[in-house]
Amino acid sequence: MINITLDMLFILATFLLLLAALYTLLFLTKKSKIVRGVSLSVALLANAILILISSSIVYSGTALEFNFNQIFPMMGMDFLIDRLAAFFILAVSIIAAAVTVYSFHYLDHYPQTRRKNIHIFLMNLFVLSMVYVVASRNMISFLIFWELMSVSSFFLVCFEFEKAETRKAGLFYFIMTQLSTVFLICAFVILYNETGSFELARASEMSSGLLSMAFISLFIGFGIKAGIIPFHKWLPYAHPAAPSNISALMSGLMIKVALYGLIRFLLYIFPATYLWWGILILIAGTVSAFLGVIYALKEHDLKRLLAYHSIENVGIILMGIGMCVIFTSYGLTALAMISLVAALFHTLNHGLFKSLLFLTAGSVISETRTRNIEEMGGLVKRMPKTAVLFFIGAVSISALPPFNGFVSEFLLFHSLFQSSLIPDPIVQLIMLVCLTVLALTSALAAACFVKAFGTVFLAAPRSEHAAQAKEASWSMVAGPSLLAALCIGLGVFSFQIFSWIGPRIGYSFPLPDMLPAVSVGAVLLLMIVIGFRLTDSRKPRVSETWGCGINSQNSKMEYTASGFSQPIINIFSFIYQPQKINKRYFMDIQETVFREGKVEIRMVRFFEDYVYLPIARTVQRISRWLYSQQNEVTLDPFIFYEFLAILGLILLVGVIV
Amino acid sequence: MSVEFILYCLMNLGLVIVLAPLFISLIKIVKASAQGRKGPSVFQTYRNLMKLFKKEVIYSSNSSWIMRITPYVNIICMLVAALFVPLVFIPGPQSWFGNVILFLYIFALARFFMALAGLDAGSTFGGMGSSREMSLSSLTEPAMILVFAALAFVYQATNLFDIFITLSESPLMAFNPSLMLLAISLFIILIAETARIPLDNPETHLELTMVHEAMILEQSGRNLALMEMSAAVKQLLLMSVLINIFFPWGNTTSFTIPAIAGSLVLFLVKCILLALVIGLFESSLAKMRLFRLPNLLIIASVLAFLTVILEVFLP
Amino acid sequence: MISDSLLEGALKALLVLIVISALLLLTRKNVLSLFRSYALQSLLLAFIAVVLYVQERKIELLFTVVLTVISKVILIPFFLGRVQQKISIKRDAEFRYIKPVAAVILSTAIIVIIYAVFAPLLRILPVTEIFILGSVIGISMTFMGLIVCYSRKRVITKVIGYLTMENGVVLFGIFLIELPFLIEMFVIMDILMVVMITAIMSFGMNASVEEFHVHLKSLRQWFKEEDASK
Amino acid sequence: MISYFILASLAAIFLVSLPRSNLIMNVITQLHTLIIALLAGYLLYTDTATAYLWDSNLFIDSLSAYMIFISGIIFWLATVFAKGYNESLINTGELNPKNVRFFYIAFNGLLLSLILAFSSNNLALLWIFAELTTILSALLIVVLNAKENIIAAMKYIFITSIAMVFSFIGMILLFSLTKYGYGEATLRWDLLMQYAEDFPPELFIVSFVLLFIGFAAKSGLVPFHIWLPAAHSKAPSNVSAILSSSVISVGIYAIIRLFSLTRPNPETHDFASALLIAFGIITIGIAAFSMVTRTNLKKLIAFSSVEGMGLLVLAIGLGTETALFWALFLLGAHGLVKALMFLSAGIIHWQYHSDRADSIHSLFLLQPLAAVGLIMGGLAIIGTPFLPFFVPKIMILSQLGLRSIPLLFLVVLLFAIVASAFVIFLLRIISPGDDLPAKRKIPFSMRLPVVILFVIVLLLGLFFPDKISEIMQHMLEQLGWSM
Repeated sequence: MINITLDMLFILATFLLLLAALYTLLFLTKKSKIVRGVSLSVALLANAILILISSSIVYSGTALEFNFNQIFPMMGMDFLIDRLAAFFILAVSIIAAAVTVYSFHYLDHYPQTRRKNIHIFLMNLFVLSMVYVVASRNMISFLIFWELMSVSSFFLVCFEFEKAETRKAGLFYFIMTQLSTVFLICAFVILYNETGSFELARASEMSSGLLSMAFISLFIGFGIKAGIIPFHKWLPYAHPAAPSNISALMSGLMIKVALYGLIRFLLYIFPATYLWWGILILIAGTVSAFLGVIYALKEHDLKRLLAYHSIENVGIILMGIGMCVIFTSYGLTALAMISLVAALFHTLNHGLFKSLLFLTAGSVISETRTRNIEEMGGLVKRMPKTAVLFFIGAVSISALPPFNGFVSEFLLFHSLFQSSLIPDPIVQLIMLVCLTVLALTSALAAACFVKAFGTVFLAAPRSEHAAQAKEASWSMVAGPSLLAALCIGLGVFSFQIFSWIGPRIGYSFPLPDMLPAVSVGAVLLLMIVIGFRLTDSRKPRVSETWGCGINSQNSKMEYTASGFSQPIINIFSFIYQPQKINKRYFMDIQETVFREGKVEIRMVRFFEDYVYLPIARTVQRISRWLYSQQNEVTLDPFIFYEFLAILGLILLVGVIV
Repeated sequence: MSVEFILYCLMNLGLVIVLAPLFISLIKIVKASAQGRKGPSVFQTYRNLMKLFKKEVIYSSNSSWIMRITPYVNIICMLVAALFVPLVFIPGPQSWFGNVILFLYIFALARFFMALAGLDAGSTFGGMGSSREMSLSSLTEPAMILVFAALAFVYQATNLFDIFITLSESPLMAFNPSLMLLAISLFIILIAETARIPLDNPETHLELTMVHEAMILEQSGRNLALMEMSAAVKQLLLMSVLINIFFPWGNTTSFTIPAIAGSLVLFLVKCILLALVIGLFESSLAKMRLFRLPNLLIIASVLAFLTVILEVFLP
Repeated sequence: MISDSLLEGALKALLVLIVISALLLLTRKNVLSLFRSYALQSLLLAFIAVVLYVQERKIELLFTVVLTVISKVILIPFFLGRVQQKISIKRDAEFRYIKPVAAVILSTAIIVIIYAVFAPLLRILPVTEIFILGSVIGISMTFMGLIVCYSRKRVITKVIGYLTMENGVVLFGIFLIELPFLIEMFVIMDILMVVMITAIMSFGMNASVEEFHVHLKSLRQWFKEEDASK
Repeated sequence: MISYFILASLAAIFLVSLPRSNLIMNVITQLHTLIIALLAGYLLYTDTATAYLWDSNLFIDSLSAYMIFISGIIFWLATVFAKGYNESLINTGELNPKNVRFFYIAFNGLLLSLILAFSSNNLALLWIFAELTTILSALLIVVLNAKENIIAAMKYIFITSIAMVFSFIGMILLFSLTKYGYGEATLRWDLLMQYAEDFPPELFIVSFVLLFIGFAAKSGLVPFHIWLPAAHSKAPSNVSAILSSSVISVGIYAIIRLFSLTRPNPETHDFASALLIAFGIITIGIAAFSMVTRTNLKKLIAFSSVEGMGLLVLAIGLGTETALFWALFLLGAHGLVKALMFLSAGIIHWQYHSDRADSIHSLFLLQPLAAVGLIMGGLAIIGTPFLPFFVPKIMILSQLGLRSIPLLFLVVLLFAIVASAFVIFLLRIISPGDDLPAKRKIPFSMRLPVVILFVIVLLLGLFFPDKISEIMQHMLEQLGWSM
């Protein structure tokens, strides 16, 4: 009985979400904010229901099944929500709820009514499609909602399509998305060939060659969407171009849905997994994590910086998945489970803090009207609540205790520390290298967020807009606050949560209990503060401090973001490969009269310069060539081709027959 | 939670607070005598701290709550971390404290705040210090993790309590030659983390050399005292980790006054010796250029890695 | 009665003549003489049909003869002549891709290839060797017409090429099998339409496509698209 | 039944050829096309068994009725569109007012010849009517007085006619096969279906290849495709719509029928299937790459038609029941989507007097309906879920996967290129330009067809009634894919 009501409730919730989406379309041209408000409230309600349902499934573990085959007979719309799916739906609905609250006021500063309404429509559709991708039981419906997710997010990215930069980002995103679908379709068809059905169920025995082929396709397909290096390049373009609530959804959720797909196929569909897959995933994850943070450090565009951190964190999650596969292939199921839970928990955590960061960054950007952090500064006084929220996100993403980011990275460290249990020395050493890189990554992430928080919020404002910034409106604080509370809660009470949920899954997790340390710290703090109050009751003085001999400091003298990251860029210059470009223009052909010159120092964008652009140029070149071949005005060449083709065909027939 | 454990906590905290400033002065004395000077008294650091505690706090008008909470966060972090490293008495296996990774990341938390505070006032020196600190620490951290991973490899444990207990049961394990490599790494890390020559110079306020000092340049009064205190505690904690792992004799697991007194004396002796080594090491080197430092830290990582390779291939 | 061998000899001779007429179409530069060659070719086709009628006594062949003579020997050349007068093109001396001599060599090669491909296949059917030869020449003529289509510049010549192809098909058809009268009728009508319309269009274009192109060059805007691609 | 079709068409042609005003000609044509669509729809709905006429030379089975139905609908919409569109063309001087009557005669004549082509029970008749559609379409292209249109029409006529000549050779071969095999020569589809089993495979293959050449050119497969972008981009947009959705379907229709002939004969079948797959993939490939740097909207859409034809031929070539089922569905859906896109392009032409990307900008501001129509069409073509191309594409691809994984990968990659090409173009034309031209009001008659097509495409993707699947199954049965 309880099951029936649950799936009815689930359908109801998603239906509400759809309704919320369609409602805005109905009143497309209405200027009033109420249309969007109603839609968002309904969506919020739907998300709340989804949170309840999915958390109950995560706790109880009883799966939910239903289908829409009556409505869409040819599409095979079967759905199954088991614990894994429910976990992802939980993540989706929590973050979507926060983003929904945030969106109540976020769009206010855009003038175009119709577009804003469409934005809300697409946003709800986007969330809906993510929920259903995860719930899909069958590759067709998986693909349907996957594509729906891609298309809706593509339109959302193109929200400000007047900007050339946005169009470029949209195009990049779209092409990569299409590529991802290419690989997914290939993998699905391989599986279909072997099993004879599109059902997402454990496949029977497959030949190892085909299985590996399917794995590689899936890995690339999901990897593109998840932003694994070297398929990441769309991410730092698309996330900054999109409105911030969408960046939050894309970074917090969409790339996780790709990881969900990877986990689902690896652990639930494939009949077997091989060691080398695990190593491949682990190495890909490590490289992504490291390069992601390295690229983030040089960024001055706040949202692009966050986007690169998404790559980093996806890398970390992948490391967990890779470890899981490695341990499974050695039969160490308990450790495999720990690694998997590390990956899953980090998925949730990253969703929380990354959405939090994107949302607060959105508030900051809409106040300062720039994404360049060098033009911000001093916002901690002007936007205090936003600053605190961003700070919580920054601490969480830097994996510092007692916040949630630390807990999941801890689990990952723990499983990497267990490399001594693996019999193969080579694998052990690989794991140790990955461990080192992971430590390096988290330290660099901390450095990067010191830079980000420091430049954006601290010191004196560096621009007019930053000086006049105001605190964001209530919904833009309330939405992120929910996420911030979860960031702290999931960190401090991680031990308690895991010891509550652990027995239900049948594993225990070696987490350090954060609560005693935190409470000891709190007690000590209280003692120190009280001690100080008792001994010295003077109020601290606020005044001008020493300014290197100059009377009053101005913001030009502050340490800039580029200055901050300079030492790291210097240390890792073998990765950045700074290039000096010297261009000179002359008035005449003999190059005697100098007109103007340009010198710039730029970092080599390795993947763009050596991978993506050459491919794009090749396609373009082929296309141009074909174009010029087909654009003749005269008839003769085409009749000539026809002659050749027909003669060729006849010769072919002669040879074959 | 036993009474023994509560007493352990109080004792560890007390010892750390009392002893930490001592070794700051001790190293200064060693350095001074190496240079042929007389050097300050052993209690000079205590006096400095007392004086600072009495002074008024001044905040820059640019600064925010980050500046105000950083000293407290720092000292709290160090004191909580102090519970993770049994100095003289090991109360038995613990699940609350002692986890190596958490231990390292508590330091990272403190550093995070300190770096932000450096940026908070908007002065050029603070930013420079933060930038250098974060750059260098990003290299120290992997080295530390690697060292502890190697230890986990050797002792099959990730909890400092467990490692210490294993060692106190069979101290001869510390004679493992590959551990020597680890000791060197840990020593380099110790030097790096406590802002000493050749990585940093704690004595001067020179633009070229400042790292740690630059960050706390804007701190004043009792806040500065708290920052100095945290630095001292951190130094002592790292020293005692080094000592207790590589020279584990004397640590007691039984909670009796003679045993504790004995191990305390031994611990003091070992610490003084280590302080001597640190002082001499510092005096024998010149400050390195900033961009040569990564090499030093990479050496530390490589040594730790070598240990693991030795352990993996020659079990 | 005329003996079979005589008929066969006549057929062979006609086939050779038809090939020669096709080669003429490939090489002649004077437009009027192209028309005449085409009319001659069609007439030869009609003769072949007559010979086959004598041999096989099938009434459909006579229909073919009548249709061919009316449409291809009289109507089309006359019509083409009118068009040619209006657009006043006398010569079509430009060749593309292939020069006349090479075209002749290529045509020979094509006859050999077609023979090699089709002869073994056609032997499956119960037909005599001369019929196979006729069919092969028919298909080859289609290709020769195609060569005319792409190697000559003027549209009017291309139309002749297309008509030659059509003749090739008819040749192939009458050697292999006779089509029902109705279909034949329709096909002829169809071809008449095609020829008329293309001829009228080429009239509309006034001259060759190239000259047209030159005219258009002055109107840059039409060709922006092309420029953009370069 | 067929006689009704023919009578209606002849009456329409007759009425149109009498001197009347533009409006009346339009109304007559509308009535004509609607009657055709409704009659065919009725036939489809009632599943009427094959009907014969005129010595069994004409017949209507489900496939014919389906093709006529789709053509009827699109012709009707194109006629509605023509009402406003022709006026605008006359105003801009692109269309000579004297040619309007000529336009309507050719328009009605084209529908008649299409109906006859689809309902001829005889390969030769199909050949003839297919040729007739070429001629009439060429006339519809030259109805605009630009010289470029003449060139385009010439390309169309020459390339397809030349290929059709080879088709004729194939036909004669097939004819002789039946004669020597069964004594009585025939080209009737229904009899050929019975005889095909016993044809000698070698000759059958040759005749299939030769026949295929002609119809491949008719449906615009590479390398016989070049007329298609030229003709479709130069024709008036409503003509492009019918060319792209109905006229090129004649070729595909013939290929389906020919291919189903080869089915009883395994050797021929394998060869034919390999040939079709090869042509399909080459076509998709060339079309995909050609689309990337296109700057002309209608050329882009035309190339996507080429790509669509490639996909259809590929699906037919796979030869499995599933693939053919979805190919048949796709044939109709492709027509509707293409009509939607070309009519939207017509609106754009009306606004900007150009089809070229560098003169089109700020599309959303000026013509939102056209923008939405184009985006919808583009989305449908790239296979977005809940639009009619998605399921067919996946199903066809899964069948291709059974054949060969590398080919599958190649094809999906090419689809990705096609999709990117669309997006590159669409992003270009919605971007803001230097100056904003005045917004031109679109007449209702131009808006209506776009909206109707939009709704049809949307519904077709969302719902797949059992009736449609029943009809498709019926067609498959009649083609010999017995259930």
